Amino acid sequence: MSEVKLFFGPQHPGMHGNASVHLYVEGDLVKKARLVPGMLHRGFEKSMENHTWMGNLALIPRVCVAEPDINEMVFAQGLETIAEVEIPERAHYIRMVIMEMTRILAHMMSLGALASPTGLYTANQWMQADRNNIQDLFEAITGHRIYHMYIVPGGVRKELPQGIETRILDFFTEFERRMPEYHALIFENPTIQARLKDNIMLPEFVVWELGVTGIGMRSAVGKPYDVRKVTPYARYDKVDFEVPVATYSDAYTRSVMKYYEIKESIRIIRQAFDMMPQGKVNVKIAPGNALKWTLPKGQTYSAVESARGEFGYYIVSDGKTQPYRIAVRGASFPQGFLGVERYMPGVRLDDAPLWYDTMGICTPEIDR
Amino acid sequence: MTNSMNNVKAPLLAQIGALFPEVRLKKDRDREITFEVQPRDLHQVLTYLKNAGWRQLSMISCVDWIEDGQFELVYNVFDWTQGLRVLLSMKIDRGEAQAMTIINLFDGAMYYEREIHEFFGVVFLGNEDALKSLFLERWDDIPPLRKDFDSRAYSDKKYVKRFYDPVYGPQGGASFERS
Amino acid sequence: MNALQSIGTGLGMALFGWLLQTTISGVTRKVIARIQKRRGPVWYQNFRDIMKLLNKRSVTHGWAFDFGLLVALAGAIGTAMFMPVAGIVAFKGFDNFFMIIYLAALGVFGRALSSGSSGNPLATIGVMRGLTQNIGYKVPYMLLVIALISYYRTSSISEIVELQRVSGWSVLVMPLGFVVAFISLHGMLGKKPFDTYLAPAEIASGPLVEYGGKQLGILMIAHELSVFIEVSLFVNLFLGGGATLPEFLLKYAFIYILSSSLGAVMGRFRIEQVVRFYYKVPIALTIVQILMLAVMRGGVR
Amino acid sequence: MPKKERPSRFHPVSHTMQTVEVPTEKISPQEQAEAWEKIAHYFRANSLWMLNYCTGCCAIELPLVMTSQYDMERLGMMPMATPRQADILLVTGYASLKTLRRLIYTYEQMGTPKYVVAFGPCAVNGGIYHDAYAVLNRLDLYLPVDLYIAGCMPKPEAVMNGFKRLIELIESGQATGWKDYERRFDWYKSNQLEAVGEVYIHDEFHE
Repeated sequence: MSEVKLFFGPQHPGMHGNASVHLYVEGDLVKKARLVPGMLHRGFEKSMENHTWMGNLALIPRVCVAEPDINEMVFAQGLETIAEVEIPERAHYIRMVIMEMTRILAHMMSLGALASPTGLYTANQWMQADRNNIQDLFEAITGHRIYHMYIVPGGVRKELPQGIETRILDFFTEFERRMPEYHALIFENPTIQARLKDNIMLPEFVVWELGVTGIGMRSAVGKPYDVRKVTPYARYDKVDFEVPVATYSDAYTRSVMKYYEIKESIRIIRQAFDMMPQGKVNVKIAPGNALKWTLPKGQTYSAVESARGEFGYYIVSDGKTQPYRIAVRGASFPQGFLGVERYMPGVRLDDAPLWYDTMGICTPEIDR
Repeated sequence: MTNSMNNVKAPLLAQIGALFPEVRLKKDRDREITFEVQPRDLHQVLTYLKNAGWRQLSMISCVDWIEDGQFELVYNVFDWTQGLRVLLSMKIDRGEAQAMTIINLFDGAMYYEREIHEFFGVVFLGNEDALKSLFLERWDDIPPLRKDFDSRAYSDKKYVKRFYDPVYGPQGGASFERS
Repeated sequence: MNALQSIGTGLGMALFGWLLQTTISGVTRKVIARIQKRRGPVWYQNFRDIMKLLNKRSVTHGWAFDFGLLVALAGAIGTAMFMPVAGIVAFKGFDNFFMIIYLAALGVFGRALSSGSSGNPLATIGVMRGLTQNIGYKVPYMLLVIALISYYRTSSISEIVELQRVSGWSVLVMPLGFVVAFISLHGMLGKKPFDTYLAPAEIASGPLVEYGGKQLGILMIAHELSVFIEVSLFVNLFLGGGATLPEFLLKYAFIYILSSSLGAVMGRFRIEQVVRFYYKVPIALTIVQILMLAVMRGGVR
Repeated sequence: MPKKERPSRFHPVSHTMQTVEVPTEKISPQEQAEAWEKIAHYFRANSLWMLNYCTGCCAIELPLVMTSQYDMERLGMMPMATPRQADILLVTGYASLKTLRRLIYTYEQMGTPKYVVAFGPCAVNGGIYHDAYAVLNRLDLYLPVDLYIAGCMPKPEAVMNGFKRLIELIESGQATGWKDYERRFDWYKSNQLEAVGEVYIHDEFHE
C-alpha cells in the first residue's frame, strides 16, 4: 500500500485540544508526522503587553486550560523576583496546597484521557467524576472552578474559607481509599498493559536532544530532576516528599508515574496544612492602586514544575505599568514539536494518539 | 540559599571571564545568572556551557527594544544537577534582523527559532525550516509581536465588532439583531 | 406450509430480531452506564437514534456507496429470516449453519463495498482491519462449529437445538469450546478489546467515517440485525436455544449484556495484537477441545 | 400531551425568519410534511449527537458534562467521531481564524438538520480576546448560532441547562439556524471569504 496522508486532528476524538498532526501513513506505520499548531493561538504574549500588571491576572490562567494555576504561580513569582518583595509565610503554604491540587487535577485529566486512545472509557468516567469533586473544592476556596486567579503577585488573593481544611483533607482521605480501584482498573488491566508496556519508548538521549522535562525526563533519566527539588520555590524545601523516577520510559511507566505523583501530592497537601502558620496572606508588591502598579526595570525567568514539566515565563519590565514582554515556555513545547516530528514516525497508526497522550502534550500552552 | 549557590557560581564566573573577555555579567540573581554576549561569541559560550553541564535549552525568547533599534535574543540554558540557570542575552540589529542558528548545538532550538521568526521576523541563518509559518495562517501584516504592531488596530480593521445599542427599560438588554 | 407463509414468518422473524436487538442494545447502554456509575439513556434510545438518522439529510458518495448499503441490509434481513428462534423456523429444512454463514457474508461484503467506496482513507483502513479481524475470529469459530456439527451429525440449527434438549447443552459437551466461541463472538460483536476496526480515537470510527443521516440509519438497522444473527446463532448452538420464547430471550440478553459489560472494563488491542491473540489462544483451545471430543467419543465406542 | 405554558426567561435567538403564509385548503403535501416534521422534531431533539471537537478552552468542562457526574447521555446526547454523523457543532469558546476555517469545513460536512451551540462570551463578541489579533469577534457572522451558553467558562450546570434549552428549541421547531444558513448562504459565504479567504488545505510538508 502506498503512502496515505491523514490528518490527525483538529477534529478527531483521539486529539486532546485543538491541534492537528499531519501524518503520512504507509500501511499501519507512521512515516512522517508534524504538528500543526495555531488553532488555539490567541496572541497571549501580545495581549499581555496591552494590560496592566494586575489586569493580566485575568488573562494568564487561560494559557494552559488543564492546569491554570501554574500560570498564576510563575507570574506571581516572577513579579516578586523583579520587585524583590518577600511574601508572607502563610501564603507560601496556601500556594503549595493550590499547586498540588491543580497538579492532581491535571494528572487525573491525563490519566482519564488515556481512555480514548486505549478505549477504556470507564476510567475516564470515574476520573472526571472525581475531578469534579476537586473543582468543587476549588470553587469553595476561590470562587471559580477552572480559572481561579487566586495566586496573585504578593501572596494569595484572600484567606482560606472557614473549615476548608477539613473538607479538603476529608476528600483526599476518601480519594486515597479509592485510588487502588483506579490502579486495578487501569494499570492492572491486561489489555491496557498490552497496549502500554514496551511501547512508545523515550530513551535518555532523546530527552536531552529534545529538551523534554517533567515526567518524560524523570522516567528516562532516573534522577529526581524536578523543579520543586532542583530549585525549590514556595516552601517545597521544607516539606518531605519524593519524586518517582525510572530508567525505562515506556508509555506504561510514564502513566503509572502520574499515579504515584498524585499520591505524593496528597502527602504534600497534608504536610502543608500541618506546617501552615497563621498570619497575613498577601502583601503589596508595589505601593498605590493595584491597577496602577509600576515595577522596577528588570527581567527574570521564573519557572515551576507543572504536571508536564518545567513551565516558565520570561518577564521583562521596563518600569511602566504594563509588562514590556512576557514570553511563555510551554512545558510540552519540545516534545510537541520536535518530538512529534522526529519520534512519532515509526509508531503504528493505532499508537499515534497514545504517543500524543502519554508524552503529556497540552496544546493551549504550545499555541498560547 | 545564595551562599550555597556561590560555590557553583564562582568557578563559572571565573571560567567565563577568563575564556570570553567580551562576555559581561549583567545580572546575578539567586539561581539565575544573566550574561551579555556578542553574536560572534554566542556559539562558543553555548558550547562551553553545554559541556560544563548546562545540557538543557529551556527556551529562546526575543525582546523588541524598539527605541534602541535592537532585538534582544535571550538564550536560556539550565543545569539540572546544580540547579543554576544561565541566560545569555544577545543584541542584534533591528533593521536587518539576522542571527546564526544554534540547532547544531541544541536540536530543540529549531522550533523556538521558527516561532521567533514568525513573531518578530528575525531570520536565523542556517535554519531554513524556520522561514515557514507556524502558528499563523496566511498572515498579512508585520510580525505581530513587534512593538510597532498594534493588536487592537489590527483587530478593529480585520474583524467585525459587535455593536451594542442597549435599550434600558422594561424590554432592556443588548440588541441581538443581526446586521 | 406454503411459500408465502414462510416468507411472512421470515420477515416477521427479521422484524422481531431487529426490535429485540435494538431494545437489548438500549438496555445494555443502561447497564454499561451503571458500570460507569451514571444513569444512562432510556431503554428505547436506540430507536430514537435510528428514527432521527432516517429523518436527516445526507450526502452520498457514488452508487456503490448506496448499493453496498442495500446489499448489507438485504443480506442482514435475508439471514435473519432463516434464524430459528424458540422452535419457530420460517423455512423448514433450510436453517442450515452454512446457509446462514454464507448469507451473513453478504452483509459483510455489502458493508465493505459501501464504506470502501466512500473514498476516505480512514474508512479503507477500517475495512482492512475489519476483514483482518474477521479472518482472526472466523478460523477458531469455524473449526469449533465443524467439530460441533460432526458431533451432532447434522448442520441444521433447529435439529442441533432439538438434540441439545435430549443430551444437554453443548456447553457441557465442549466447555473449552464454549469459551472459544464466546471469545469469537466478542470479536464478532466488535466489543473491546476487539473493536480495533472501529477505534473512534484512532481512525475516527473507521468504516463508519463517511456515513451520516439515512445511510447511517440503514447501517445501524443492518448492524442490529447482524448482531441478532450472531448472538442467536451462539445461543442456539451452545446454550440449547430455547423451548419457549422467554427462555431464549433470557439467554440472549445474558450473553449480549455479559459481552458488552466485559467490553466496558477493557482497553483496545492493536490490530496485530488482535490477530496474534486469536491465532494463539483460541486455536490452541479449539484443537485441545477437538482432541478431547475425539477421545471421549472413542472411549464411548 | 399539552405542555404547560410557562413564561421563559430566555430570549429565543431570532433568526429573522420570515414564515410564509400558506392558504389553507385540504391537506396539502406541505401540511403533511409539516405534520411529519413535528414528529421528526421529537426524534431530533432526543437524540442529539455532538461532534467531538473542542475548539477552545470552554471544552474543559465538557468532559464533566459527558461523564458520570452530569451524564449527558441521559438526554440522549453522545459524542460522535466525525462530522457526518453529528448533529450539533459545539463552538467551545473563542475561535481563532485558523479554527474558523476548520469550523466552516466541519459545519458544511454535517448533514442537515444541524445546530450550532456557542459557549462563552468569546463567541459573542470576542470576550477577553476582543483585541487579540488572531481571534475573531463575532461567530454569528460566519455560522448560524442557535444557542449561546453564557459564562467564562460555563459551569457544567449551565451547559446542561443550555442543552435542555436546545432540546426545547428543537422540539418546538425554533432551532432553525441551518435553514437560515441555506437561505442566506451568499451572505454567510461572503463573510467567510472576507475572513479566511478561499478554500485552502494546509500541508505542513509543502509537497
